[in-house]
Amino acid sequence: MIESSHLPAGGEGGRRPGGDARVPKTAFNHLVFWFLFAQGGIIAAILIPVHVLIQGILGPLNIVTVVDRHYDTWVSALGNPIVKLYLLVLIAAPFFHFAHRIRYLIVDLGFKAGKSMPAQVVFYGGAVVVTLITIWVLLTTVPIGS
Amino acid sequence: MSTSEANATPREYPWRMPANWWTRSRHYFWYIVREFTAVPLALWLLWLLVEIKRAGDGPARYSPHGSAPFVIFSVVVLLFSLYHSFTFLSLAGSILHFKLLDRPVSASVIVMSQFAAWAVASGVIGFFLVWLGR
Amino acid sequence: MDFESYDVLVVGGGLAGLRAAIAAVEANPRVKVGLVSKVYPMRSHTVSAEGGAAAVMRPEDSYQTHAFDTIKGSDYLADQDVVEAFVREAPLEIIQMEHWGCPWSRDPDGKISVRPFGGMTTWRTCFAADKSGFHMLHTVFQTSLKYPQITRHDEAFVTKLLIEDSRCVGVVALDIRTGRFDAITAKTTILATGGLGRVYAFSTNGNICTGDGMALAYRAGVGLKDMEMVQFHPTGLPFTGILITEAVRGEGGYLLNNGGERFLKRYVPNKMELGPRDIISRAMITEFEEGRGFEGPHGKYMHLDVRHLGEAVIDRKLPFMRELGREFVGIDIVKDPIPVRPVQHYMMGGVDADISGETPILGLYAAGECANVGLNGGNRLGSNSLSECLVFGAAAGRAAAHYASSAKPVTANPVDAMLWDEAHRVETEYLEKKSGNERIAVIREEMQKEMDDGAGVFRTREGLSKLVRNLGGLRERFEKVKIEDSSRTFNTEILAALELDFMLEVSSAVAFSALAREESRGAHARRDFPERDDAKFLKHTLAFHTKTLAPRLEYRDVTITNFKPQARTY
Amino acid sequence: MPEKRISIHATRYDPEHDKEPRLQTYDIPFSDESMVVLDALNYIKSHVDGSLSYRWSCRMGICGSCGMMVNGTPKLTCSAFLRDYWPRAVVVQPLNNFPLIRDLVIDMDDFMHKLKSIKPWIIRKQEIPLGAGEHRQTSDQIDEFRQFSECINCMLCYAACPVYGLNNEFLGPAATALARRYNLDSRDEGLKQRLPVLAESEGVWECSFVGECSVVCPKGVDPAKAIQQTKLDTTMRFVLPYGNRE
Ligand SMILES: Cc1cc2nc3c(=O)[nH]c(=O)nc-3n(C[C@H](O)[C@H](O)[C@H](O)COP(=O)(O)OP(=O)(O)OC[C@H]3O[C@@H](n4cnc5c(N)ncnc54)[C@H](O)[C@@H]3O)c2cc1C
Ligand code: SF4
Ligand code: F3S
Ligand code: FES
Repeated sequence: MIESSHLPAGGEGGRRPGGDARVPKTAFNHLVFWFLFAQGGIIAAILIPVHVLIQGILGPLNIVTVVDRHYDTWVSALGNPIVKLYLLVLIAAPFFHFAHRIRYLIVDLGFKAGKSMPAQVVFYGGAVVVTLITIWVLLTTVPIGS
Repeated sequence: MSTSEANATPREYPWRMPANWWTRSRHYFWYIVREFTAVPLALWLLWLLVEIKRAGDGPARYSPHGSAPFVIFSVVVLLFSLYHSFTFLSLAGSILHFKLLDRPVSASVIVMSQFAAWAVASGVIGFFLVWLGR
Repeated sequence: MDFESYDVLVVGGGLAGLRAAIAAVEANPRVKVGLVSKVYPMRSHTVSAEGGAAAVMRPEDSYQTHAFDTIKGSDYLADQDVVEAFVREAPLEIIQMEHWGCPWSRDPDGKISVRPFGGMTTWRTCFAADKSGFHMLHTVFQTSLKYPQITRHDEAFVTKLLIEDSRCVGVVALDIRTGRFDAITAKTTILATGGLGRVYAFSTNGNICTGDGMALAYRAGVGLKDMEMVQFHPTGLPFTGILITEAVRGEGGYLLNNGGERFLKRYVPNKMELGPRDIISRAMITEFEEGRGFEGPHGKYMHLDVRHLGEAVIDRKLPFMRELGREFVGIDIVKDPIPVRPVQHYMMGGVDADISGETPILGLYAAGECANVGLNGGNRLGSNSLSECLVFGAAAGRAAAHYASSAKPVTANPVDAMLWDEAHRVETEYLEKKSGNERIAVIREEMQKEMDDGAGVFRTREGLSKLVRNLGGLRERFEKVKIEDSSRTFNTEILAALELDFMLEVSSAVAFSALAREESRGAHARRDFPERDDAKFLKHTLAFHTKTLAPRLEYRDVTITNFKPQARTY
Repeated sequence: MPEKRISIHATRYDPEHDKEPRLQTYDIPFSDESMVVLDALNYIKSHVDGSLSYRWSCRMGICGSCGMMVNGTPKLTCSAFLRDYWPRAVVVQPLNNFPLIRDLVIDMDDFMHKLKSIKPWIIRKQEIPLGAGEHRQTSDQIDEFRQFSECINCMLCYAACPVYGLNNEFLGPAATALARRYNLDSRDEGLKQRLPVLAESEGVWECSFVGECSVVCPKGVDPAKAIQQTKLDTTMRFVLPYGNRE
């Protein structure tokens, strides 16, 4: 059997829907997510290990005295607005990093749903919720100056 | 004689990503571990939030968390957080690009300075955590 | 269904073909251009060119000297009007490449750098480190994507030219992926299919350099010009034949024999390592024969030594050479000399075409290595070829676009019949024939060995006569070739068979042309006729296809304008 | 001494006869220390089984056509030495993450379209005429983009990138590296036209910095760096105050 033809179409398109004809648009949501991810990542990288080491291990083992081991010191530290601000950054910023990573991890493990709009709302919305909770906790637990 | 329909590539064997792809190479495995660090780190920060909340319990009922399981958990988190710091700082360092006096700053210098910043920050924070706890 | 056809169809996605396609569109934005290539364009063998492209770029330099160097290099077989036009166009093409983004290496003042090259009296080879061909090819290819008028047919193998009333109206191509035959019709067709290095066993050329375009034109009745002129490059890596660029010598590398001696002082005392390729290759073979070569597992070799240049120069100007040394020989050229030996490299001969690429067949053009426009004569100077692809690729593109705008359209009727015939021929000769017992590779390897032996650096009547006899035998055996692969999808075995068919065709053109030229000129060195014979052979050989293996040979005078033939010494 | 031999397991798939790809084993002489995997395939095709299909041309690591999975890693088979595997067997498979056409031949049309989509040519507001000569460019300016111009389109990076494997709409490493090559070229003014392609949702944001693309790249292109830098630059354009916008 001989199949033959004139002028085969130079197959246009590729695997992206719409092929060569579609008009690309900057995805600002992803741009913002990535920016927050990067900020959170660097903050997590620089700040978290020392907290874990001191507050999670050395303090509980009584190797050193640590601010949160005693009610007095902990409360007086928490009353300081600079400390509050610091803790807000320490806790809130990394959550945008975590949200991003976990969402991508889900996609990597084969769950396409991780890409969907609901997933974006859940994950980054989750980070916003953690931020709000942190603010609330910081403002209500030990009011400034007490 | 037809043109485009005949050109539709038939019978290609499609690529399917196996679900366990990340177990097939060391690099992929460590990449997944890197992404996974987010989970323990997030848990630990949530604990810290709880620790802050506890300050509202009043002097009598205040009891900071210090159980053995918690310490073990922290040790594990520390390993993950160190892995996160090492990978993030070296990767972030290698992509930053600055110019100083019109010469591009080499990636290794940037990475070094990132690690230096980490060391300094850890020192300062560590100092305050301990000093404020006197 | 409308009968669609291109205005200009380019066969070949190398530097010449892509340049032609762009030139056609720029000459007339309304032309529709098709580009057929048996590999994705960026895989074309231009990609491996290393050294650079020659053009007069400096005030100290002149068109006159570039022309003279080229003509002297050609051993006076170049057509001087063509050379003179070429040297004027080349600088513009280099600048055009620059405007398209080619990352040429630069001087401190930001201008395009030049380096010395063999046979050139002054520095005029523009380069992009030592990946010039790679950068140039990717630059034109990527630039070609800008033009919606150009439609590509990647991985389509042209098996035949469609000739109707002695006019070329397109090609028949085998779509490699589907195995379907297509008639791709056009008012004009430009052949830019590159060289034929694969007819030799030891060659710098890639697997795709099988002389297809030459064979296609030859079968369609166009003469093949000066096919005896095959260039051997002095410095190939033994075993693989990977090229070590002439730029290594341009930058100051030494060629040393087994006594550590710069033996070229006995052959080209004034030029030493920067002598022309034909003479240096012969010098090396002579040294080998007189026992002054190194012995290795893959035959005799010489040392090419760049250690004295120092690591900084090597890394800035020859980084790819260091990479090749490390990857393919396991040496660091900063610390070790490079083993090299002469290797088939380039085909001066090719499809007979004039200064604008026109062949004697109406509507058929040729450019690049597959064409012979009369630029290279008996020996091409290194770095003239990339410039040639640009200058004559562009010329052919413009000429074709111009002709296409007035040519009458192609009609469906005879084309359908021709397409059917050709598809049927390939089907019955290869796919459906189950009786054969000859392996393609065996015939190919024998042909390559015969060509190495008979039509190598030095030739003799005995050797060439034996070669033509044996090629005849191989042709007969080829009739009984066996194809194991019965699939239509990406059947590379059929391609190998079609290519071997083409290679046998062009090999015999080489062999017969060489046998008939009873003199030594340029790359054609006859031991039995060691002198140049201007009285009898200051002429182009033209080989025409016949029913038998032996072509009909004709001769045509060389065009001489300002440069009278002199003795060629360096 | 008996002749040294090596086993090659190569993927076979003929869509006209096979439902799915399978491995076929060939036992061939390993006659020369400098043999590469491609030589082994050529030996098989020439002397054992003429129907084995694969792409190759230059045999010098520059045309980019001979990329395959060699023992699970994407490699240029013309520069993968058998001596590095022997006496183990060598498993040669088509590049991961692409549809398979035949045996070891993958369909890379997708990349050809992505390449075109990033407009890989010099874009200028005002072309300068040829007669005006070349644009001046210093070596430092070339060094800005040189690395990204070395891409041979071999597709090893795409084969190594799991993100592309999961979602082939992702623009991917080499195409981004080439976009960056032009964006960083002092002669080019097309950044604004390329940005939307790079920064759309299937553009650079898809990349989660696995980094394997740069590990396997045979030409030191570092596409991972190109992608992350593109993310950073794009973000900075919008995040920083107006002064930084063009
Ligand atoms: C290792 C090496 C180094 C070199 N270095 C230099 C140098 O430094 N300076 C210099 O000036 N020159 C150099 N040359 C020579 C120069 O590179 C070549 O002459 C030139 O690149 C040829 O270009 P081309 O466009 O004619 O052909 P190619 O680049 O070979 O392209 C041929 C095209 O034709 C297509 N084709 C062939 N047959 C068919 C068919 N049947 N159907 C469809 N398509 C077909 C192929 O797919 C390909 O796209 C070098 C050559 C080699 C081998
Ligand atoms: S970036 Fe590297 S691996 Fe990817 S296609 Fe280009 S050369 Fe190949
Ligand atoms: S491997 Fe893929 S995820 Fe990014 S860094 Fe490279 S493109
Ligand atoms: S054959 Fe060209 S890159 Fe391997």
